[in-house]
Amino acid sequence: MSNTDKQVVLEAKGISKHFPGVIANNNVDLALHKGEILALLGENGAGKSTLMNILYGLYHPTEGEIWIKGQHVQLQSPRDAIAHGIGMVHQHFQLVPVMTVAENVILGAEVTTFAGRIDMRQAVREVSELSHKYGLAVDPNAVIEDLPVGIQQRVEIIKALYRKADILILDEPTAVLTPQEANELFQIMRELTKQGVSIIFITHKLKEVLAVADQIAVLRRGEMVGSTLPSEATEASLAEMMVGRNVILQVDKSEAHPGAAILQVEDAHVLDDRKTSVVKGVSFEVRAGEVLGVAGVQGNGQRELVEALTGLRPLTQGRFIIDGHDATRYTPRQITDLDVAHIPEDREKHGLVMAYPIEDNTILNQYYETPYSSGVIVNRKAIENHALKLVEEFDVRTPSVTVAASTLSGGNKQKLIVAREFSKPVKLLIAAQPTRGIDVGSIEFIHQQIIKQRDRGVAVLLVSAELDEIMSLSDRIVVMFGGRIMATLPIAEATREKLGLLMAGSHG
Amino acid sequence: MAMQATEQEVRGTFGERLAGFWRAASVPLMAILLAALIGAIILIISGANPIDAYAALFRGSFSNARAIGRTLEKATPLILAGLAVAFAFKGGLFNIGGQGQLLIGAIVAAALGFGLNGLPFIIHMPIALLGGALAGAFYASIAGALKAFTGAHEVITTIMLNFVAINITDFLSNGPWKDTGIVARTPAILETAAIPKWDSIPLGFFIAAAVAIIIWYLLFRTTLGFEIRTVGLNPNAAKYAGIRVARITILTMAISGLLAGMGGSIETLGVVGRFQPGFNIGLGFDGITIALLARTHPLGVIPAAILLGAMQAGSSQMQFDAKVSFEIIDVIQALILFFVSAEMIVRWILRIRGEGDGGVRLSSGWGQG
Amino acid sequence: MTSNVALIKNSSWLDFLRKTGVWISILVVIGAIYGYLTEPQITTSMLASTLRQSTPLVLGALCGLLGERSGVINIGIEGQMLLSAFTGFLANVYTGNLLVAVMVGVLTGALLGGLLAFMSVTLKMDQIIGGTVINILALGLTGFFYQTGLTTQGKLQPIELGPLASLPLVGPVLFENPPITYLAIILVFVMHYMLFYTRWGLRTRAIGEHPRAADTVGINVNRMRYINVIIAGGIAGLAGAFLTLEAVGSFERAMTNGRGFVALAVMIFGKYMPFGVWGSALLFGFATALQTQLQFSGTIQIPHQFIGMLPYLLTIVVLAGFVGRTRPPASEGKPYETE
Amino acid sequence: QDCASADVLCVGLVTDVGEIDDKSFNQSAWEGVQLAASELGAQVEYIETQDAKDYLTNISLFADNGYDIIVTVGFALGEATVEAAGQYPDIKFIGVDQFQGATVDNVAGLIFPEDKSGFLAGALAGMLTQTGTIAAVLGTDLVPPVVAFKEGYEAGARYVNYDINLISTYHPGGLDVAFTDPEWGASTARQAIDLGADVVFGAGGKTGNGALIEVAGTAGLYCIGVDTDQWETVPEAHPCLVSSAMKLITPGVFDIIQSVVDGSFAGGNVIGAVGLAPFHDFEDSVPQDIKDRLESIRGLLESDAISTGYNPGG
Ligand SMILES: Nc1ncnc2c1ncn2[C@@H]1O[C@H](COP(=O)(O)OP(=O)(O)OP(=O)(O)O)[C@@H](O)[C@H]1O
Ligand SMILES: Nc1ncnc2c1ncn2[C@@H]1O[C@H](COP(=O)(O)OP(=O)(O)OP(=O)(O)O)[C@@H](O)[C@H]1O
Ligand SMILES: [Mg+2]
Ligand SMILES: [Mg+2]
Repeated sequence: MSNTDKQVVLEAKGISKHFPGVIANNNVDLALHKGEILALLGENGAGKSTLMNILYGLYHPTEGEIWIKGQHVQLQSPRDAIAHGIGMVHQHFQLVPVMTVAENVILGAEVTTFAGRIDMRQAVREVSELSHKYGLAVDPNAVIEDLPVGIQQRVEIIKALYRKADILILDEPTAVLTPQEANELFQIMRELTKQGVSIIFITHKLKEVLAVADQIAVLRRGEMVGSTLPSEATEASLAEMMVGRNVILQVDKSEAHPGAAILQVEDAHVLDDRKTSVVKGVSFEVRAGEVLGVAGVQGNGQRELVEALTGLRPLTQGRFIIDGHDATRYTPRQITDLDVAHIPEDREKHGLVMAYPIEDNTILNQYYETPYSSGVIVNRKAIENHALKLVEEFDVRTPSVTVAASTLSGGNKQKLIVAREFSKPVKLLIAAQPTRGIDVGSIEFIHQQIIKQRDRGVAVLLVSAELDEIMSLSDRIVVMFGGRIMATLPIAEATREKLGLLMAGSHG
Repeated sequence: MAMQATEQEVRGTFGERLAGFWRAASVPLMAILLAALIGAIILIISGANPIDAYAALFRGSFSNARAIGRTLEKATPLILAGLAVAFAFKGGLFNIGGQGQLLIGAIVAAALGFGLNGLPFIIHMPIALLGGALAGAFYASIAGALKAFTGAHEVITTIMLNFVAINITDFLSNGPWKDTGIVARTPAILETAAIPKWDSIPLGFFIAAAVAIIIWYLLFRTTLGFEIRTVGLNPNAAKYAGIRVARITILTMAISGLLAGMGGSIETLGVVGRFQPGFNIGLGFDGITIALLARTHPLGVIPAAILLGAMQAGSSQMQFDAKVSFEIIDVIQALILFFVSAEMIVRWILRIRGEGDGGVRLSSGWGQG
Repeated sequence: MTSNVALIKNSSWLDFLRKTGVWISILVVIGAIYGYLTEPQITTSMLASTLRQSTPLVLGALCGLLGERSGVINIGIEGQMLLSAFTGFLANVYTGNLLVAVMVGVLTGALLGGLLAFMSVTLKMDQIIGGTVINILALGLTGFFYQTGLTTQGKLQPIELGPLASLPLVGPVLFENPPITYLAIILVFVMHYMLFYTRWGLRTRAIGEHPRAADTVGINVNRMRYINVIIAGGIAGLAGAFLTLEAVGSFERAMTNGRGFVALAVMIFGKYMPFGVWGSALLFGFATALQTQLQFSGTIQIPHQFIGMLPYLLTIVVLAGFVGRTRPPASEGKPYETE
Repeated sequence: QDCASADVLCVGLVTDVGEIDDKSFNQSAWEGVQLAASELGAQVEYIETQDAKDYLTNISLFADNGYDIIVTVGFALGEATVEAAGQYPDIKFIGVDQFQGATVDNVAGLIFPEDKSGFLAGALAGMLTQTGTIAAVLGTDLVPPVVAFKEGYEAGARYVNYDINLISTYHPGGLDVAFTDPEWGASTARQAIDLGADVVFGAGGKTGNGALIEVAGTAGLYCIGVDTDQWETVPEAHPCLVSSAMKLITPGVFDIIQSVVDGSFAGGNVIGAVGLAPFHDFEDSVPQDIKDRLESIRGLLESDAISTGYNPGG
C-alpha cells in the first residue's frame, strides 16, 4: 500500500513491560507513518495504555527500543517525549480542575516575560488561534471543572498542539463522548492529519476503527497479534483478532425459568459525584431465576445505577422495590438484609479491605450475624472455619486464611468476593464487572457460579462492559446509553452487531 | 492506610509466632537503638559521657523498687495517652488532642474527687475516674462530630481544642473551682477518691494496663472493633459493608478521648491529688510517639510507655549523676519517632526484605472533602 | 486583570475580599478612622500592636501555604521557627552581625524544610508525623544546647520610611517598622505575584492540585516539592529570626509558644491565599492586641482566659465551614508516586 | 565529697519547672546556695525539675544521698517539701516562696512581701513618669507572687500620684507559656508605650524580660525589673532599667543556710527582705527628692505605717 511510501515517524521495536506479577507488554512492534491514523485495538487490560505511556516517557520499558523520525531515542520523562513532538491525551484526563483552559494548556511550556511572569494574554491568544485553526472551539478563560468532558478533551488536544506535537496519541478518546461529540472528534482528527499530524487512536469500538483508521493494529494480552487495513477488515474479523477465537467463553447453561420479579426499578434518576444527572429515568425488572445483563460503554450511568440500587447513592426521582419492599431509601445494611448480594465494580476500593486477612474479608457482609459474632463479641473460630470452607469451595488460591487479602492475585481476590457474597442466602445478585481484568480460569469459574445461582432461583443483575460476558450469561439484555435504556432484548434476538450499535447510541 | 502488618494477628506455630513478633518488633527496637546512638553523639558533642548518662538513666528508672514504681507511675498516663492515639489511628483518625482531653479529664476527676462527699471509696474513686474519662470522651467527640458532619480535619480541630482546654482549666482552677488560699489550684481530692499505691507500685498502672487489654479485646474481638478497623483501613469498603461511617468516626474519637481523659483522671486521683495548672504538660503529645513506637497495637503501647516512662523517671538521676540536662530525652524521643516512621531507613539497615507495611498514613488535607 | 481573577476559581484575593471580607474591611477602615478621631493614641497603639503580632503569623502561614500549595502539609512550622530563632540568636551572639544572624536563621529554617521534604517526598513518610518529628526535635535541641548568659548584640531597629512615617495614623503604624516586618508585608505581595502570575507559581499550584497532570507535561514534581518546601522553611526561619532578632532581642526556650500552630490556623482561615493569610493574621494579631487593650483599660471584667481562647474557637468555626468553605489543594498530604 | 559524712555540708537545690539559669527566682536561690559553697565550704548541687510531679522524687534524690540542707524553689513545691520534711526529719529544708500555714520543725519557708517591693517600684514609677501613664507587663495571675507585685505596684503608684493612669496586663495563655513568652511581653510593652506609658514594670520571668528589652529600645523611657537586680541578668535592658523590685532571695537563702550551720535554724516562716535594686547608671539622673521620698516610703512600709492594700485571702 501507499503506507510504505510514507515516512515512519514513530516506531516501537520489541517493547516489553513487566509490572510485578503482570506482563503488560510482551515484545511489541508498532510503526506509525506520517499523516496517518493508526487505530490500536485490544480488550481491557491488553496493554494499550501501558504501551502508550512508554511512548510518552511516563513508563520505562523493561526491554525494547523506540525510534522517532529515524532516530533511536531514550525517553526519560514526558519532557523528552514532548521535545520529540509527541503529545498524548490520556485515558484519564490530566487537567488541573481548578485552573483555566489557558493555564492548563501552557502548564510546563509557559511563555514568560520578565521575572518569570507568565504572558497570559499571549497564552489566551495562542489558545484561541489553535482552537480556530483546528476547529476546536474552547473558551480559553473557562475553568476546567466547569467544562463537560467533551470540551475537556479538546483542551487536552490543544495542549498537545500547543507543544507543537506532530505525533498525537489518543487513549480511548471516545469512551466518554456522546456519538455527536465523537463525530466531531473524528473531523478534528482528519483535519489534523491533513496538516501532517500522525495519530495513534485507541478504542474498543470497532465501528469507529473502520470509520477513521488508516491502519489497524491489535493487541491481545500484551502481545501484538497483527495488523490490518480497514478496507480488508470487518467488525467480525477485528473482534476475532482482539479476543482470539479460542478464548470466547461458552458457558453451559440451560433454559431459564424466570419466576416472580425480585427487583423492580421504576423511573430511577441518579446524580454522579459532580451532581450531574447520569441516570435519567431507568425502569426494568429482574425476575427470580434469570440473568438480566446491562450492556453499555463505561460511563453511561451503570456505575451510579448500581450504587443507587445498593443504597450507596440516593435516587433523585423514581423508586425501586426489592422482593416486595420499597428499598428506595434503605441503607446499604437494610438492603443487604433483604438477601441482596453485591459484587462491586472496584474490588480493591470497595470489595475488600486489603490489609485484612482473608478470613476477615469473608465476613464483611455478615460479621454481625451468628455464628460469626453474638452481635457484640466476635467468634474467631467460627470465622476461621467459615473462611477455610469458602477458600476450599471457591478455590481461592492462598497459603492460609490469615494472610492479607492484598497478597492475592486479581482473580483470587474476585473469587474471594464472590465466595463471600454467595455464602449467605441470596435472592438478588447485583454483579458489576465481575470478571474485569482477571484470568480466564477465574472468569470461567465465576461465570459458572453466577449461572448456578440463577438456576437456584436467584435474580441476577449483571452489569458488564464486556459484550462476550453479557452475551454468554444473560437471559435478557438491556443496553444503557447516556443514562437511558436504549432497548431490552431477549438473548435470542441479541447479536453483537445489534448490541454494538445500541451501545454506541444508535437505534438498531 | 494504617499499619497493615499489625492487622494480621500472629497465629500459627511457635516459629511463626516468633517470626511474626520479630517482624513487628524489629523496626521499633532498631529505631530505639539508632536514636540512642545519635543521642550519644550529641552528648559527646556537648561534652558529656554518654555511657555515664545512659547508666544513670537506667539507675534512675529500674535500679530499685522505688525507681520501678516511679517508672510505672510515669508510664501510666503515657499508656492511656498512647492508647488514645493508637485507637484513633485504628479508626483512621489522628488525635493530636490527647493533651486537651487529658486536661479536661484531669480537672473533672478533681472536681468529682473533692466535690462529692460521703461516698465510700468503692463508689467514689470509680465515679471520679469514669467522670474524668467521660469528660475527655465528650471533649474529643466535638472534634469527631466536626469531622463526621463538616469534614473539618481532626488534626487542626484537636490542636485548637488543646489551647481551648488550657484556657478552660486555668479559668476553672483559678476561678469557680479554686481552693482556698492564694494558689491557683483545686482543693485536694478526698481520701475516698484517691487511687492507692501498693507499696511504691501505683495501682493506676494496673488499671491502665487492664484498659490496654480491654482496648485490644474491643478492637480485635468485638463487632464494634471490627467496624472501627474497617472504617480505618478502607472507609469505602466499610460503606459497602453497611457500616455507618460517620457514627463510627464520632465513636472512635469519643473512645479515644475517653482513654486520654482517663489518663488525666488517673494522674489526678493517683499522683497529683488535685488539679493544678502546669502539672500535666506534654503527656498528650508523648502519646503520639508511644502509639507509633507501639506500631499502633494496643498491647505494644504498654512496653512503649514503660520505655518513655523510664526515660522520664530516670532523667533526674541522669542530671544528678552525669550532669546531663533532661532535654536530651526530647531529642532522643524525636529521633525514635523519626526512625520508627522512616521505616525504609531502618529496614535498609536491618536488610529486611519485603514491602513492609507502608507505614502509617494519616494526612490527606485539612479540608471538608 | 479579569482573566487573572479567574486564575484560581473562588480564591483570588479580590474574590476573597468580595465574598467574605469586603464588608468587614470597610467596617475596619471606618472603625479605625473613627477610633483615630476619638482615641488617636489607643487606635494607633492597637493597630501597631496588631501588625507586630501578625508578623510571625504571616510568615509562618506563608510557609505553610507554600508547602500545601505544592502538596506537602507542614505542621512542623513551630519547630522550624523555634530552631531558627535559636540559631539566629546564636549567630548574633557570636558574630554580632544582624544580617548574618538573619541569614543563619533563614538557612536553618530552609534546612529543616529540606528535612521535611526528605521525609515526605523521598521517604514518603506520613507528612504529619514528619512535622511532629521536627517539632519535638527542635524543642529538644534548643533546650539542650541553650545556655543562658549569652547576650545578643542588639536587634533590628525600626526604619522610618521618610515622609511617609509622619502621616497621621498610618505613618507610625505602617511606615516606622523594623526590616522583617516590612519584609513580611513585601513577601505577601511577592508570594501573591509569584503564585498567580509566574511560571513557578503556575507549576507550584499544579503539583499541589494534580501532580500527575504536571508530570505528564514534563514538570519534575518531586524536585519542585523539594525546592518549595525548602523555600517555605526559609520563610519559617525568617519568622524565627523575627522573634529573636527583631521583636525580642534574645532567645528563650520554647519561646514560639504555639505560634507555628496558630500560623496553620491562619493559613486555613486565609484560604491558602497570601492576602487572605495576611488578613487573617491581622485578625489574630488584632484579637491579641484587643485583649491586651481590654485589660489595660480595665473596664471589661471577663476572665482573660475567655478572650484568650477566642482565636482558637474562631479557627474551629472557620474550619467547620460555618464561615465560608475552604478548599485545600487537592493532593496535599499525598506522596507523589511515579509508575 | 561524701555527703553522708558528718563534716561535709551538702546543700542541694530543686528548681521549679524551669531552668536554673532563669534569670529569676531559681537563679537567685541557686546563687544563695553557691554563696554557701564559697563562704561556708558547702558542697552544692542542683536538679532542674522537668515534670511538676517529680518534685518529691528530686528532693528524695538529694535526701537519699545524704544532703544536709535542701532548698526547694517556688510555691509549687510547698506540698512536696513538707511531705519530704516528714520523711526526712534530720534534713533541713528551705522553701523559697513557700508560706508555712503550720510550722514544721525542719522547714523554713522563705517568703517575701512582694506587694511591698512592688509598692516601692510603683512609687518610683509614679514619681518618674512624665506622661502620667505607667504600665505593668505581667506573667500570669495563676502565680500568687505575680499578683502581689502587681497589686503593690499599683498601690504604690497611686500613693505618690493618685490620678496616675495605670495600665497593666497578664499574659492570656496558660501556665506553660505565661513566663516564657518574651515576644508577647515585648509587643505588649510596645502597645503600652504607644499608649503613652513611659515607665514599664516587667514582672513575669522571660515574658517580663521581653518587655524590659523592648522598652530599652526607645530612648527616654524607664523600665523596672523584678525579683533580682535585673541589671545583672538582662544587660540588654540597661538603657531603661532604672531599678528592680527585688525580693532578696540570694541573701535570704544564704542566711538560712548559715543559720543551720550555726545552729539557730528554726522552722516556720522567714520573712525575707525586699527592696529596690540600685539605680546603677541612673544614679545621677534620678533626682534626690525622689530618692528621699522612696526612703521614707520604705520606712513607712517596714513599720506597717502604710498598707499596700494587698490581701491575698480576699
Ligand atoms: N502501574 C501499574 N502497575 C502494575 N500493573 C499495571 C500498571 N499499569 C497497568 N498494569 C497492568 O498492566 C496490564 C495492562 O494494562 P493497560 O492499562 O495497559 O491496559 P489497557 O489495554 O489500556 O486496558 P483498558 O482498555 O482497560 O484501558 C493490566 O493487567 C494492568 O493491570
Ligand atoms: N531554583 C528554582 N526555584 C524555583 N523554581 C524552580 C527552580 N528551579 C526550577 N524551578 C522550576 O522548575 C521548572 C523546571 O525547571 P527546568 O530548569 O527544567 O526548566 P526549563 O528547562 O527552563 O523549562 P522550560 O523547558 O519550560 O524552558 C522551572 O521552570 C521552574 O518553574
Ligand atoms: Mg487503557
Ligand atoms: Mg528549557
